[in-house]
Amino acid sequence: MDALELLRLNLLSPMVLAFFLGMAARLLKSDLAFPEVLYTALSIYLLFAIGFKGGVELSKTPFLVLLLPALATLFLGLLRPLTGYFLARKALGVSRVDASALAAHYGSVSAVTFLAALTFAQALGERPEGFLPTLVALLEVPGIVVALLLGKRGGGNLGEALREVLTGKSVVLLVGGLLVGLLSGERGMERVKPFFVDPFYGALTLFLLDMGMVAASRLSVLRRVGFRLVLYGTLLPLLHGALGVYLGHLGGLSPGGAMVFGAMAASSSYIAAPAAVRIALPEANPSLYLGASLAITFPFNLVLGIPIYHALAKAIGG
Amino acid sequence: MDALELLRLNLLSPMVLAFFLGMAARLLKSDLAFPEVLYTALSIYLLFAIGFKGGVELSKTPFLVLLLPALATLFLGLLRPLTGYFLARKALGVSRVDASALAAHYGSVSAVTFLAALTFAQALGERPEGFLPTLVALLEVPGIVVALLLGKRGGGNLGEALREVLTGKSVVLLVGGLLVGLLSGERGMERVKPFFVDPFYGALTLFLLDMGMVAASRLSVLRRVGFRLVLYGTLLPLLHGALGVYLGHLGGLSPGGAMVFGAMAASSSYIAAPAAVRIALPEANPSLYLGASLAITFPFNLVLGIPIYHALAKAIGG
Amino acid sequence: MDALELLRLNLLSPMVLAFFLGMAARLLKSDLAFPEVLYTALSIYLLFAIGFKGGVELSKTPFLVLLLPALATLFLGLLRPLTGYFLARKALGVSRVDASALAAHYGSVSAVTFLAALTFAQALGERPEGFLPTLVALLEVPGIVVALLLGKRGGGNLGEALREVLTGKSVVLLVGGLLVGLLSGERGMERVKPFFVDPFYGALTLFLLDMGMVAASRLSVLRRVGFRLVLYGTLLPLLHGALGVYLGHLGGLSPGGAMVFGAMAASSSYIAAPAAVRIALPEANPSLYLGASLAITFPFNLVLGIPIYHALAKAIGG
Amino acid sequence: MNLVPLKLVTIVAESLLEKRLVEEIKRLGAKGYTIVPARGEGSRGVRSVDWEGQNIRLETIVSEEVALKILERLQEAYFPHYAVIAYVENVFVVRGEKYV
Amino acid sequence: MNLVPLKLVTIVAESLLEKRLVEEIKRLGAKGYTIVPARGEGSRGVRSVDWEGQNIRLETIVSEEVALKILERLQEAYFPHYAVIAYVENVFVVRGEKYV
Amino acid sequence: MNLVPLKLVTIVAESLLEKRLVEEIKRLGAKGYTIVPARGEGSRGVRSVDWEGQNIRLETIVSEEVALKILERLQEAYFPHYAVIAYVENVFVVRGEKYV
Ligand SMILES: Nc1ncnc2c1ncn2[C@@H]1O[C@H](COP(=O)(O)O)[C@@H](O)[C@H]1O
Ligand SMILES: Nc1ncnc2c1ncn2[C@@H]1O[C@H](COP(=O)(O)O)[C@@H](O)[C@H]1O
Ligand SMILES: Nc1ncnc2c1ncn2[C@@H]1O[C@H](COP(=O)(O)O)[C@@H](O)[C@H]1O
Ligand code: NA
Ligand code: NA
Ligand code: NA
Repeated sequence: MDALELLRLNLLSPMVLAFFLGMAARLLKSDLAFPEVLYTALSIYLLFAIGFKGGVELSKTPFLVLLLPALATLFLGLLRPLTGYFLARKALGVSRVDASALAAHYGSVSAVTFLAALTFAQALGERPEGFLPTLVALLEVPGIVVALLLGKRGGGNLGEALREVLTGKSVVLLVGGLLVGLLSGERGMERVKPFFVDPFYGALTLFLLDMGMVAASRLSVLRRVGFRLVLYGTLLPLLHGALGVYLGHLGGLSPGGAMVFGAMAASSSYIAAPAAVRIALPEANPSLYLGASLAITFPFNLVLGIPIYHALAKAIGG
Repeated sequence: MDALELLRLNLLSPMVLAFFLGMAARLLKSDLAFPEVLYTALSIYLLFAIGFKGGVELSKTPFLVLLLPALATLFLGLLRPLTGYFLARKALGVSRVDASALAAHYGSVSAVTFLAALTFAQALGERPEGFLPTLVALLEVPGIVVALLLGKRGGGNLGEALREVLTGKSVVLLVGGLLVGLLSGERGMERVKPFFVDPFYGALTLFLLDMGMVAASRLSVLRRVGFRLVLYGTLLPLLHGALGVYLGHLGGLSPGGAMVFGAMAASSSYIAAPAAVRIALPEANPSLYLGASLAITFPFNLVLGIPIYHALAKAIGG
Repeated sequence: MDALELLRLNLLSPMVLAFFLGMAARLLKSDLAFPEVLYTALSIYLLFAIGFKGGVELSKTPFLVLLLPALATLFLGLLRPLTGYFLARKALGVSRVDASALAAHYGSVSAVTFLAALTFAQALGERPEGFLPTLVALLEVPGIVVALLLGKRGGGNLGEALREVLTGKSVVLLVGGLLVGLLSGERGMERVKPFFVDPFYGALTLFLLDMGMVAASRLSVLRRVGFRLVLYGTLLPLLHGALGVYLGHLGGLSPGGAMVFGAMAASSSYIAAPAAVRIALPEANPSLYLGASLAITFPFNLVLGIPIYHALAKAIGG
Repeated sequence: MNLVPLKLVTIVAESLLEKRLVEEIKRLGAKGYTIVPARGEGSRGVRSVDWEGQNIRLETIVSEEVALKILERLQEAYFPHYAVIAYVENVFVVRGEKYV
Repeated sequence: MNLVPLKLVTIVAESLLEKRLVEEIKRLGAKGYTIVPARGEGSRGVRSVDWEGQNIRLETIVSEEVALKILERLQEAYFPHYAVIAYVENVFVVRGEKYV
Repeated sequence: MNLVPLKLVTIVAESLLEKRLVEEIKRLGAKGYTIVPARGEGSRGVRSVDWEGQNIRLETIVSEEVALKILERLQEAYFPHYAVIAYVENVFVVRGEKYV
């Protein structure tokens, strides 16, 4: 399948289309709005379900298979906030605090980007490793911590922010779901599959409809902050994504797995990181980090990034 | 299957029974209540799912097959508000504004009545055309516009009301879902079927439970406005329904399709129209139009109308 | 299968694990929280679905098969509040009003405990009778009434409280779902199975995650009220559970059915009873009855009770 | 501008009481009320989004006389056993004659 | 403490009006507002969680002059046909200069 | 009627601050509080139901002294960086002694 065909396939998936529909609804000033509770309910469902599926898979994975990818994940968790920070300082010329805020977002991970990549891989008939959700959980936290350390250098609410990240609902649901899946195994899976597995992509589609609305309401930032932020929000994921694909390959992942791993590395957080940054670095400008992460990097990865990481993975490993 | 058997079959479907359960709960003054958010979430789901399914079907429908039914729909969209208006003026003797408000409701369409008819047809083994949801979207808007024009004759907030209808959430979800379905086709359908298709009728059942509660809280209007409104709210749908069945048949629809088309034509709006009327014609009396549409016509169609339109369709086309 | 194996099987089900995850989240002071609306939506779904499934089964059950179990249920409904009351007076030494409040809780029933037992039985390959949900509905009300009578002895708001229980949402949904299932039968079931049956256990898992959080926030009561309440909250269910298993057996239930019947008898209410008690006996101490029912008896039954009732049922009937 | 000075009575109470409180204030002369769901903490501990029921915050604009009657009724019948707080303040109401 | 005496205008209205009311008050000089969803009952009957739309409770802190303009506009354009109630009271606002 | 004049402090703030604000006001002497979820707009733009977190509207009835302490603390630690607004008004509270 050639590049264009891949892109078309990705663009025409219900998920990506729903995202655009959400954007269109907001731009048309439709009164369509998801109640916040629906957003919360869907995200509880999605995060727990990812964790759970990962846990069930993990219960069948020998420890050794997991070792290298886990190390690669930790390495990325430490490296990515640093590249994010220095690129922000050099290329965007923002303050130390704003650079740290951006670093926290590009040091953490987006569960939805991960899912979109996973779906894409599966639609192409790839079989990404089942334990990848474990790595999502592993990648979520360290990047935020490193970035906050960069921002604070020994002051204030770092402890509180760290606790906030570790006990934050996305970590608790991902890791908790993972443990539930790990302990209940295939036997548990049988019972809850029609709820946590079969309807999953449909629920994700609805969620992306909402994400599209949210992203559109952040689009205005692009006009204000300008072109350099767009470059930042696309080149950084490409860099991280390529690194991720490569490390995934080195760590022994299948091409499909390496591609999803790359998408993880390329993604930026918009749930855990904003909350942590708002507490620990209140002086940072939310328009900057939310705009970059949500209105630039997320759609970029969703639409262009994922097929690119796929092509890379194929080129290296397939 | 004879008429009584049809009626019994319809009455004993989980959907219709759930509607009565909702009514009973309200009349018994039970504290059962659906949080508004649940209502909103279910309606987002139902509207998007109808649109999506329709879109996928549409992607397999040759344009020519659609042409005649679409023209018939537009014709009904223009005619129905006029019959609704004049019957209200003559038979009910209400003011111009109240007549326009009623016309807007009977000129638009009820997605839930449509769904109930579809379900009923499928339960009888009919195979209504897959593109019918497209027609629902087409029928929703023009009737409201015509009715508001009747009510305003050149004043006030008509533009705002029109924009409100066109970008209203029901149109955006229906048409948006349709586009998503159209573009992602069977391949998209495969992924999200266990969310948007399989559990659909169950979700509709829950929704009708809520609708029953809402309708019951409108029942009191019957006592106040009296018998003539009941006649209005049953004869008008019968007229529109018969016309719809006939036009559907002329337009080349199967008997099952003509019956569902008739039910669409017979239905009255209670989501898009009330919002538009409240903005454009605030002087109109909400008890009148909500009572007629929700407490009379909706249950009438649900219980009696649908089997009647079915019998008509069989008589004409089967 | 020996006792330990049973316990392990029960502990490692996704439902029980999710309950513990909820507790852990609260004890770790995670910001994970279910919006109240999600709780309400899940409980509407679960209650209606239990009732519906029960109704469909009932439509296939000859009346005579039901007679003895129904009588046994009524008997338990009258007896259990009395044992609950006297044990509270003698062993806990609480006031008449507090004893009545406890009696109302242990005289009514927990739909979730019932479901957990049912799931457990099915996971073991048992085939509990399909009409058991009917008995849940039957057991819910009388115990509360008897207990309130004990508490009031001729004063105040008893009528209001009784009406509140009978038209309370749990009774309306259970009984209403039952009627809908009974009337629409297998034919209705076919249409809504992918919504009300297949995803049921997954929804229950999510619900138990929330229950775990609620129960954990009630744990502090244990420290305050001390050891005697723990004894009350475990011995009373054991007594009621053993009685239930025995009566179920006498009433002609299969071993699986007798075990579920025992779990029903052993369970204590935390939806219908608290609401009724708060209205009719406002002087009663909520910490006492909520703590006992929710933080002691519910987890006890979930974790230890259910395997014990199973062992009992096997010993007597298997 | 036709602004009438009236009393705004605010009651925060456990949501279970909603139906009864609404009946009481109407019986005592209130012509309307507005309710928002709330959570809170007071002498009876945290009352949050848990299923045991959150709070409601009920507001009603009434004459001074009705305000006093409402507060008295609350003090007598609700304060002893339920989680309730109530206060009153002065407001100026558009078309205030509607509400007395 | 730098506390500025200002007017707090509270409007309870059917939620359908939200967009328009927000535009109106901003046009008349309000620098901000806070909205909570509400339900209620008044001369037009119960307005509750039913889908026909509940109420909103909108608060805005403004100068006396803006307060009067807002109330007048409401009286003229909204009271006749919509479910609306509005009242004003005195509050003391931290950093109040921001809001005038 | 036993009505005690007290201060009602209302704080509208981004919901992320809830836990911290509750701790602060309790530390400064508040005996209770009531919170409702809200949305709004101010100098920092619209804060609505989007997932980035809406606002909360927190009310607490306190003595004048505690009221001032709370407002000072807000001005010092929260106004510079967070979306916060706070105001105080006079209310008359049933059984007001409970709240001081
Ligand atoms: N000082 C206070 N300020 C504001 N709200 C309060 C205060 N005290 C209590 N409340 C509210 O009133 C409810 C009942 O209070 P209590 O009966 O003291 O537990 C609490 O859950 C709060 O929502
Ligand atoms: N006396 C009142 N006190 C508090 N809120 C009121 C009062 N009267 C009306 N309301 C609110 O204003 C809305 C519209 O009132 P109305 O136009 O009188 O139906 C109602 O739904 C209530 O939420
Ligand atoms: N003038 C005002 N009146 C009422 N609420 C306001 C006002 N200004 C700001 N707010 C509320 O306070 C929040 C934070 O305001 P700000 O820090 O100015 O963005 C807003 O989101 C509004 O909910
Ligand atoms: Na109290
Ligand atoms: Na009005
Ligand atoms: Na601020």
